[in-house]
Amino acid sequence: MATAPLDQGLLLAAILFALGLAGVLVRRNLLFMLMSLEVMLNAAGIAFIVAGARWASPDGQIMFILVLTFAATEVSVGLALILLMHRRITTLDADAGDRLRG
Amino acid sequence: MRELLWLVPTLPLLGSAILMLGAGRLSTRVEAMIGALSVGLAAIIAFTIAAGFLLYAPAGTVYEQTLWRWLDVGGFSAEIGLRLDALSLVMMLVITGVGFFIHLFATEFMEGEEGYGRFFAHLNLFVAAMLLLVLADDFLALYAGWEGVGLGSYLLIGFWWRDPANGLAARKAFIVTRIGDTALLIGLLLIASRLGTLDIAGAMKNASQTWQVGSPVATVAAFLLLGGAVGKSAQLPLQTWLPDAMAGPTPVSALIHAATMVTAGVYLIARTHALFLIAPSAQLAVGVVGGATLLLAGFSALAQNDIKRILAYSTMSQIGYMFLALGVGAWSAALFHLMTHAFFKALLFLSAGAITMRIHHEQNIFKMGGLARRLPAAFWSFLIGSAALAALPLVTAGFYSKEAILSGAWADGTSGRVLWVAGIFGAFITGLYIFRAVFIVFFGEEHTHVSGTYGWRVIVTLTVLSVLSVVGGLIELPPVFGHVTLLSNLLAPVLPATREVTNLTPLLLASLVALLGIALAAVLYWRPTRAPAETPLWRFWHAAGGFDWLYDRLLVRPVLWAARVGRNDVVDRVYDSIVWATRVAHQEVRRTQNGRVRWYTAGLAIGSICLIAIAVLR
Amino acid sequence: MNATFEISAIVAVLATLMMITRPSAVHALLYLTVSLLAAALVFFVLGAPFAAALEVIIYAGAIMVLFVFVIMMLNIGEAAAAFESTMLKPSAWIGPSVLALLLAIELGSLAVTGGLARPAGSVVGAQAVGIALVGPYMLAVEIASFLLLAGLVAAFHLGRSVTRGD
Amino acid sequence: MSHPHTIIGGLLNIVLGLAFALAMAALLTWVERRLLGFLQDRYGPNRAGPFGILQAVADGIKLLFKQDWIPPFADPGVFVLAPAISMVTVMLALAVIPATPVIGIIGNLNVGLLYFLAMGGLGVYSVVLAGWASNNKFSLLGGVRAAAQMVSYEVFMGLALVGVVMLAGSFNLTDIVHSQRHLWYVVPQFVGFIIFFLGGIAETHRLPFDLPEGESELGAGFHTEYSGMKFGMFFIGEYIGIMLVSAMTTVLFLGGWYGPILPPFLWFGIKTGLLIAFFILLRAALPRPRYDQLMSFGWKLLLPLTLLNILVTGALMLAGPAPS
Repeated sequence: MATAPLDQGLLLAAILFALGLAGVLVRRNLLFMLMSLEVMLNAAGIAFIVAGARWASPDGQIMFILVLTFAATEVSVGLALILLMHRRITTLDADAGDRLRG
Repeated sequence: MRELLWLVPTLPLLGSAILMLGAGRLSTRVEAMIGALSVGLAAIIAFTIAAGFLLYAPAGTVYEQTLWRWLDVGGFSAEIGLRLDALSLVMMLVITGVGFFIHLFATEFMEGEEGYGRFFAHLNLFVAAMLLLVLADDFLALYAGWEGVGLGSYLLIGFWWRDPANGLAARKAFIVTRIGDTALLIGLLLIASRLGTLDIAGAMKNASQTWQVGSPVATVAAFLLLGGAVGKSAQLPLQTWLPDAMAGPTPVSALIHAATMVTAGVYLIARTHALFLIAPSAQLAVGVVGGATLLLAGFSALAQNDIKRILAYSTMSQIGYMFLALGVGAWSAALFHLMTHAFFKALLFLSAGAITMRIHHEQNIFKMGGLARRLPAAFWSFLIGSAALAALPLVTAGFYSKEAILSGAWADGTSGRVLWVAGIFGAFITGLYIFRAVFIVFFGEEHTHVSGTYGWRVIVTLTVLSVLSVVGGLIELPPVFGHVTLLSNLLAPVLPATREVTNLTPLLLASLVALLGIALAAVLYWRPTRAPAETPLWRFWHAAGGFDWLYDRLLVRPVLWAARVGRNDVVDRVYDSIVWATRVAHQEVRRTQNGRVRWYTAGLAIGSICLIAIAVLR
Repeated sequence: MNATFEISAIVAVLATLMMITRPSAVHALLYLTVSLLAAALVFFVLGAPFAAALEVIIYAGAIMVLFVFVIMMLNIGEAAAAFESTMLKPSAWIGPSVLALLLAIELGSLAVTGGLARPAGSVVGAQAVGIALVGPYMLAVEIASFLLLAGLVAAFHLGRSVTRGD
Repeated sequence: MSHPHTIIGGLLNIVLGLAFALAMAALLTWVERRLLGFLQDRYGPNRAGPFGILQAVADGIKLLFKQDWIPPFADPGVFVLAPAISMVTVMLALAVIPATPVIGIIGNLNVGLLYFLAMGGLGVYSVVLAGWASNNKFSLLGGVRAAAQMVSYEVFMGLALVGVVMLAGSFNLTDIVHSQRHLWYVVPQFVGFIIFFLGGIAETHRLPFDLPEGESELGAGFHTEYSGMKFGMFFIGEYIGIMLVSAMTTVLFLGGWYGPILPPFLWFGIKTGLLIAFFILLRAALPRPRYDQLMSFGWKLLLPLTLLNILVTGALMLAGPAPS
């Protein structure tokens, strides 16, 4: 295999992370926020894979697998919460759930 | 058998824990069993250990049992351990033995009281703390036991908490002894920091090697320890809590006065005698405190009408004797008197309790009268106890122990002679005030109605203690009566020897004054009529020299006044403005808590951007 | 191989961009899936075939399907999409874009100046990953399993209370 | 970077492989109907051509020339995308099947098995998206069912394969076949075989696990609104899926191309063909379970069984010398 483009890999991770952040900040629908969070997590995963490729060690992929487990847990709990919220206040607007404001 | 030493303090503690946890779930019978048997078992173990100790003394006549390492920081290590030598052996036997009989008595005395289980829980806790105090091999555990005793006394004095006066008495006992405790703590910390160890034996060894005789540090440390001892043992000037402590049930008074609590101070000074030997001024102070207290308390006892208060002042006075003995270097005599005093004072309190429980808890002696015929058991036991207290020559334990103290004082130079005079005078007053009570209570006309009968537990307790009060003195006899020195021999490895006195003069004088006191009491009170007139002198002694009044004016009121005045001072403004600033800041910061997830995310993002910017630009 | 990487990377970025701007949830989700598939290709190019397969199987194949499932249960249709597009006003984009741009520049500059460039290229296969996973990373695996269990219980509990609320 | 010849050869390989697969899928529609006819004691299509073999061609032509219609209430983009996903994923998955050591498109992919599972996972989208895009409650219900069913059974399918991977020590399908030279894995991995096959039925949502379609309760389920060639693509996707699962079962459990006397290609074809016939037989023989029965069967029986299978396999491998 040819040289792996590591710098670009990290750059890709940075751009995807920033895009995910923008998504979280812009969107008010919880579903979209959760998706954007997935983008950010995935970006972190990409960074781990790049790092693993840099040292040709399995550690990067293992960290990615751990990110994956975390994402799976997060999504299942997050989606259950979204379902609950939809039942309770019939909207997915994140700003509608501000009854805990100070 | 010695390996079971840890069980001695643990058993009462366990009993206490069971009683506390099982409160409300156990029957009265079970509670009584647990309460008495935990101490009883501890006593059996203690006596077995003692037998082993006497027959096959361990190497160095000290048995040490390390329980566990408490902390180990940078070269300083504190181990929780028990140390059994002759001194703690005597204390342990007195506490468990006398303590058990008091428990046994209490199971009958407290019958039908509310909080029966609670009473025994606290009683067991009290005994456990006292055992820890005397068995501790380092100052930490000793202090823990010391405070445990304070806690136990607080809980027990305020046992009848529905009456606010009892609660106040409990608080008074706690706070006054707390002053002494603080002094003790400072003293212990001083010793620990200067000598680098908390181990009692090690510290005492170091003390005599490090410090010259009369060195200022040693003197200060000794005075601080004396402060602690004075608080717990109710000596001048911290004696005021003891008479009020009569608010507790009578078995509690017996326990506090005979086996635990007040003897802690005597034990402490005996335990740290090495320190007092290199601080002669502190040792002299011990003697002076003892002498002054015994006179003050004796006069005060003469002016009391409450039977328990008479006994309370007599305790104060007898502890004064022990302090006097410590002050003049009659170490084993102090321990001897501590032991015999435990017997006859427990006997006196319990027989006083036995009287009051039959006459509806009436404690004023002028309302009793003529009870000798009605309550023969209580009469005989009280009489034996009184005789022992008054040191009736030859036949009582108190005579031999008090004689040992007085001859020790006689032998101790000029200052000892002065204290000896005080002691002789005290002995006279002792005979006078206790037989005043005997004559008033048991002779003359009846003023009260007697009801009920005694159970076996009261009778057994009174009998055993009566016998001990008579024969308990035979283990240590002066040279003229055969020169038995069992106790001194036992204590020899621990305490310095007492000077021998072969002169008969002090002995004869002591016997004489005791008899004179009794005789004067008989002359004055054989036919008691009514309560004495309230002359100013009587009032002065009734209030025990007016110390309560003095402290109230000198300490309590100024503090209250300062607190009232200081309620609205300038300093408060500073704190108020801090509060105001916090509130304003809170109002502002609270706007950021708008409950919007995106807002928080943005905050996180800005923060991380700033942090990464630092990393990038650096 | 660099061409594959670059195409995949561009696809990933564009798809993500589309994802965060779509008003329709399903469309956004599809773009996200495309982005993930592109990321899987990137992994493959970087010599991590096992991670690439997991990315597709678990991320695209399971987690995203979960999203679709929830979208279908909530029955988010045209009306929700219309409401969503009213919320996506241009003014709402300014702040987040600035923040994201700043972050991208910072991270990107770190990535570029980090000096990672090195001719790598050895493939780290599934076997190597597996051996490392149940060897030195055993504890991490256990903790991850605890996490999954906790997630399972939490999701189950939350789902239950929904049905009880009906 | 590669030799032009290999590029052309590779492209030819792909085109030929896919054409063959499509032809087989078309043939299968006829085979299924004929077989069902036999099993149900009726004729089936027998008019066009010898034995009605041209019926498949006729059907294909009919589908191609039907009006390309999208319901006005549907989401047009996703509506079109869904059948495409259906076909593309199975055809992509077909690429890793090694029919013989030399026949096959990329049979030597080192994570071939995972690739197959990945494509199976993506195949879920076709059904789910079709159900959602149709904007019809029967379709939606079908889609929801499909999502739950396929995601669940994917789990058991993947776990059932772990035993094989453990024995073979590789994700490479060619290696897996090679390691079955002496003993087919259907023998040591019988439980895995059964569960994999069941999972395969659920993945292709064939009878009796065709609850996403369930024509007696949901109309036609997720493809109610589909017609013309878009429907045809679902159809072809389903038949290629049957072929794929059968071929995969052959590769993983039935020793692939190994067999006496006959050439390897034929052996592979025979084994796969028999499995396909079995698929069709199932359709004729079994009733459809209820949806909750399907789910609890999976989670309460198959999942523990697969885990037990893995445990026992691992224990035996540790206990004795690995049967490589």
